[in-house]
Amino acid sequence: MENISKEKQIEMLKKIIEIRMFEEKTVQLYQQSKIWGYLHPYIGEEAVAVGICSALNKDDYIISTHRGHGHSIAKGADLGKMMAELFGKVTGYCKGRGGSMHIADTELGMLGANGIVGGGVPISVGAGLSCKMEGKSKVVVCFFGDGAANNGVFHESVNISAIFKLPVIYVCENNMYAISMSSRESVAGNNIAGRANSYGILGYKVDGSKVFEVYETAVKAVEHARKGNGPSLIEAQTYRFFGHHPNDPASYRDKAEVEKERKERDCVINTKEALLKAKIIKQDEIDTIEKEIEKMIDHAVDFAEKSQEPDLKKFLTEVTS
Amino acid sequence: MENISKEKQIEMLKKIIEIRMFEEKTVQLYQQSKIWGYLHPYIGEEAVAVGICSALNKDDYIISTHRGHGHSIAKGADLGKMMAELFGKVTGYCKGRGGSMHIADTELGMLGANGIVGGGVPISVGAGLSCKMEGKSKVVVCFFGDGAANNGVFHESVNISAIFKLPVIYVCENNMYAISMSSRESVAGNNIAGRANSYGILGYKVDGSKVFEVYETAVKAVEHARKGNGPSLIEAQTYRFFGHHPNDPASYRDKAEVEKERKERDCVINTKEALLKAKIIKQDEIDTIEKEIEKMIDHAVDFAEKSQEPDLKKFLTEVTS
Amino acid sequence: MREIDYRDAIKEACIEEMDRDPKVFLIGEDIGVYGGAFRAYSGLLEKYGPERVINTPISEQAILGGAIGAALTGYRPIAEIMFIDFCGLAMDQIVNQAAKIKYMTGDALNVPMVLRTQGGAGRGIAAQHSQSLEAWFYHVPGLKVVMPSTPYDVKGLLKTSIRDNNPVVFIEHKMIYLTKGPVPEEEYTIPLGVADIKREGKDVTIFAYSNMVLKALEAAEELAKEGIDCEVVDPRTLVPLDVETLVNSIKKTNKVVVVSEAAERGSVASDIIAIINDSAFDYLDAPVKRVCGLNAAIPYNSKLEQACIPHKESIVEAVKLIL
Amino acid sequence: MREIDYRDAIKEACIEEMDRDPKVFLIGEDIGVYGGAFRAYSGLLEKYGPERVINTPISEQAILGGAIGAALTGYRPIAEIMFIDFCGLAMDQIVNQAAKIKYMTGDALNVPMVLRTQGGAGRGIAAQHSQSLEAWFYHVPGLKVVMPSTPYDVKGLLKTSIRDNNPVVFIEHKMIYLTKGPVPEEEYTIPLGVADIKREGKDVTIFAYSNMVLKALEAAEELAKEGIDCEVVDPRTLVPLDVETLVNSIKKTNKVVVVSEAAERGSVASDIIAIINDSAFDYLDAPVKRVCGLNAAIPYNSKLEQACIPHKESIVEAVKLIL
Ligand SMILES: Cc1ncc(C[n+]2csc(CCOP(=O)(O)OP(=O)(O)O)c2C)c(N)n1
Ligand SMILES: Cc1ncc(C[n+]2csc(CCOP(=O)(O)OP(=O)(O)O)c2C)c(N)n1
Ligand SMILES: [Mg+2]
Ligand SMILES: [Mg+2]
Repeated sequence: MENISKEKQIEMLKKIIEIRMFEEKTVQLYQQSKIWGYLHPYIGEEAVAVGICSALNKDDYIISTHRGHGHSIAKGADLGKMMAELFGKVTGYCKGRGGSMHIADTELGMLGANGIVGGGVPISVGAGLSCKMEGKSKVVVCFFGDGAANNGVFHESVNISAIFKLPVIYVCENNMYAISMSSRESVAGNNIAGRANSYGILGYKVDGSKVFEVYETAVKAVEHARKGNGPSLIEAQTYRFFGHHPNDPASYRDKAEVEKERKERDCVINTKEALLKAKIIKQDEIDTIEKEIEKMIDHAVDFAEKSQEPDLKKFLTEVTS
Repeated sequence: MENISKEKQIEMLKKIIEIRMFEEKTVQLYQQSKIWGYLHPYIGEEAVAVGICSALNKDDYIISTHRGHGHSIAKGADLGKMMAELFGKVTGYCKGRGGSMHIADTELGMLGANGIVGGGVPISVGAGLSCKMEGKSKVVVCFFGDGAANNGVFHESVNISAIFKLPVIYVCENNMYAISMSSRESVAGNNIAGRANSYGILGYKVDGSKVFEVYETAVKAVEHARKGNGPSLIEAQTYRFFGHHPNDPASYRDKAEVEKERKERDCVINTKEALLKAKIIKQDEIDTIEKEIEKMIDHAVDFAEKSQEPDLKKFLTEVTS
Repeated sequence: MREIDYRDAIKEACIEEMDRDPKVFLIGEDIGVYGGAFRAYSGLLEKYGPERVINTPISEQAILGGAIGAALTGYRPIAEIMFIDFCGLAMDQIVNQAAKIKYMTGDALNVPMVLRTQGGAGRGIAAQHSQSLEAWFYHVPGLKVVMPSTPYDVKGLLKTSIRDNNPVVFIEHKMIYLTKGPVPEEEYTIPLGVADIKREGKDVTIFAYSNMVLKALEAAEELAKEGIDCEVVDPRTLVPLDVETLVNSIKKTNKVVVVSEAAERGSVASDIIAIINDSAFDYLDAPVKRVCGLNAAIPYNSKLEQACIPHKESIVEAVKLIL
Repeated sequence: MREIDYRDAIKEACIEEMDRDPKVFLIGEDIGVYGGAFRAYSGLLEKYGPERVINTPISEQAILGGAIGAALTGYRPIAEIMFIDFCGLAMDQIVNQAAKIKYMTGDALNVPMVLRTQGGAGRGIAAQHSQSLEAWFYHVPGLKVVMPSTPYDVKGLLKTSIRDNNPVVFIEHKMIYLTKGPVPEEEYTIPLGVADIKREGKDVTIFAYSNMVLKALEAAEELAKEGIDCEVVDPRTLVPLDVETLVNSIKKTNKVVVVSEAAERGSVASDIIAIINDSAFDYLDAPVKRVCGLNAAIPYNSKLEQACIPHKESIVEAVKLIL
């Protein structure tokens, strides 16, 4: 934390709050039926996306998951375009065709959220090949969950990235559950970072609620990749504060566990406290930040509400083949 | 080797020779166009199948690969029915419908060769579940190659077998090549047995040209599985003495490497020598064994030659749906 | 007769078969305490324990391998793939293993298993969660394909599928889990390959399956008001297919509309037309009409989504076109 | 004009496109020193080096992901899946990713890639190495499907496919790699969606693609001896499909036989019949005849294998049936 500039620290806090407040808003809108389909909130996991993406350049790539809002926002996504997409509006990132699970943007270097668990993981191989061929030291971050870590795509992709020394940072967000399946019961050996050994690459385990810890690890992994030394695997231990989606009461989880996690490992609270304690920020500055973000989100909602629905005729001529 | 009864040692030598001579014959018949399609000789790798299968009971299961003749024979297959299958005759294991890549037999506990690399690996999960549910301490051996070890199915299957502690012994025949792809270049980390760590299971590396070493490792892994302690992974280091198939000159391999392997790690020669040296067998007894096996194989060919072609009408009523 | 919903009918079928035969078991993702993504299995973990309700990691290939291997060695697994879309990850196990093992081993082995899954659009979950991919399985020799539209059919056909000695792909539809219908208390089964005439009529035959049966019935209702009398033929199983019932209906009506939610190109609907061409060409007074999904990836926005799949209105329109 | 074989025509297309555009590269199994399972790439590793001829482990999903990710970021990969049968392992990447990315992201991204593979029976390599699975891809919106039958077509269409901005599934046939045909020295391309009349005739239209074009031409030859004049229409690309050329041919002949090697049920041939039903019903003097593979897993034994796929004889017979 000491090595990180104050501005950067504040920047990260801001992003964490931005994601948290965006997600809280989307859940609220979902319950009001303004958003429909599937919505997978990132609440509780914000420090992972922010810590990782803060170590990236604008032209680096990220590959996301079904729980992807945080990744997009951390990489710099426009909240209006995101919200408009969730509203199914033509001004959204995907012109209303994708919704929550398919947000993508070339300019952001965001190669797509994905409705298929692990679906983006093999794509990291191609993005990595491309970065390597281009020779401009770009890197790729590939996010995936503990559940995805048990899918065959993980193995194939990390193996190939390792043999070709591709500049890919595999970031496993181990939030301890894949819907109702606990990672303790689904990940044999219960050590995802340790799986890096299988491929002769570096593996890191970090507390995903500590944004600066995540960031510092990401910096190392990114540097390693930029230098042409190949992929690495970061397991960020985190927690999904609520259900898999807004309608999931998550009654399969132990209440005490949930409470403990929410109390002790809330990255919004903890990051604020850390910055306050280090006197990098004052409480009233935080208040101002929160107000500004609230305004941004209100604007985003307003933009989404006022945007046009996609034109059916145009859609039909564009998509049918 | 000392702990293995003399009879068992001789039995293993016999099986090794049986496989070698069977395979040499099939290559010859292939070149004479009596066998067609794909044929993947097991020459050079015999000690793996024999060492492993010698640790099994008749009612244990094996799951095989495209290079499966050795597995079947080691598990006790009838040479006549095998040869007839290669001839496409109705008396073959698959009534002439499968050929080399699809030999299977319930009575043998042989759950099938496979034309898909890694195709049988997930099937080990089901056979393992079945053994566990039945509760009769049966085990499953799942053979696969170094090439298959890079496929996603390996990861999914070993992970699930590990979490459910299924009685499956994963046997990777690392013959250093997957067609033209060297395992040094394709297996990141170049340590397949080491991948066991990822799943918290036991991993063994054995010299696959030493049948007793393979056997002793198999005995341990099988016992572990029978006791309900779950799967293990054995990497048997072996070598494909010839091309991927009879028409492959394998010119992608280094000549010196090939010569060295054939000279130093021929399990037929080495097992004979070991038994001669330990005075468990005499040269003339070996000669007798070889003559007998030659006769068996001649009978098998004769049986195959004389067998009927499948009846087209019967086939059509049986297979179309 | 009592009425229960489609979802509970599935559960009842599983319970009856699991009670009847200790070799039947369930395997899939989130089928334990969670009871399955659509909750068809709620309570079954408590009832049968984790040995028979096997909750797995997200490993579609190993789930199906888990079913196949168990089937090869004497069990009768029901494997669940949560969305038919996810079969893309496991087609090798379904097609190159399950479907072929019996045939390519010359009956040395067989694979008595059910792959339960669900498809279809309508919930705003976009291109990777809304497909109708039955055509893939329909095309593969060695697979049976069952697509029931009512609680009665789903129960009777699931029981039969579990008892079948070959792999059955059992495809439900995400929009009908909560529809209710009469299901007797007494045990019954429905043979595979027998269509059901869901409504009799004499003017036009509407051939539809899965959720489209419900749309076809709505359309028939509406057309009846205008004096057009439709017969709705629900094949219930696509493989084996009851061609006879369809042909008999066409003999009567001389006109037929074939409905499928799937993308039109290469759909099962097209194949039905080819079959009609082979078996009922001479009875036709008009070309057969297809009513299918658009050749488009299903979008998120509800209006766009609805525009991609057939409705009562599109069926009504098609019927009128060939009258 | 010089004659070269189908295999060399593929190689020439790759060389010309790789020379023209540094963003084009090759990825797949055994495509390095080995030159690909059917040796279409022999010499290319030496020519372009391992950065552009990327030899991979046996990881079908990562091969296609390797193509998709590179395509998303500015490259034009040609990914090879050694046998179409192995696509079962990677349908998710093809169907849920490559085919849909452009559409579900509202054009935010696009995927200019070619998936090269080969299918078909005839070599005694049984059920898992002999399938004709084009119907799977044909059914999926967002994929183009190309199936050339001659050296000329394979070269011109592969070049166009590489330049296409969307994913193209390019399916060759294992029995025709060594067939020779005229291929000009000068550069040329062939647009997707334009059929080629491989033989003109006035009595019957035979619609056939891939290896079946060769069988259809043999059949036409034989029928010509009996005074029956067949027109052989080769669509060359299944998606997009040149319906117009087919319909025009039917307008002339009023009779059509549709040939496909694939298992009949749910085949592309069935869909062609549905299309004819929609677009040419009134020009038909007889029901369309399908000549397809049996609904069976392809067996090893050569006689059985041959019995499972169409031949000159079966096409001749079908033509005579509708005359
Ligand atoms: C291939 C596939 N299988 C199953 C699903 C259904 N599903 C959606 S999210 C999810 C859990 C994913 O768990 P994880 O990877 O840990 O991510 P998390 O939801 O915890 O962020 C599942 C099973 C899917 N979308 N794709
Ligand atoms: C899924 C799949 N990909 C590719 C192939 C083509 N192929 C057949 S054997 C083989 C090499 C297999 O290597 P390995 O697993 O090491 O077994 P070995 O041949 O060395 O015994 C390949 C690539 C296949 N049959 N299946
Ligand atoms: Mg998770
Ligand atoms: Mg090998």
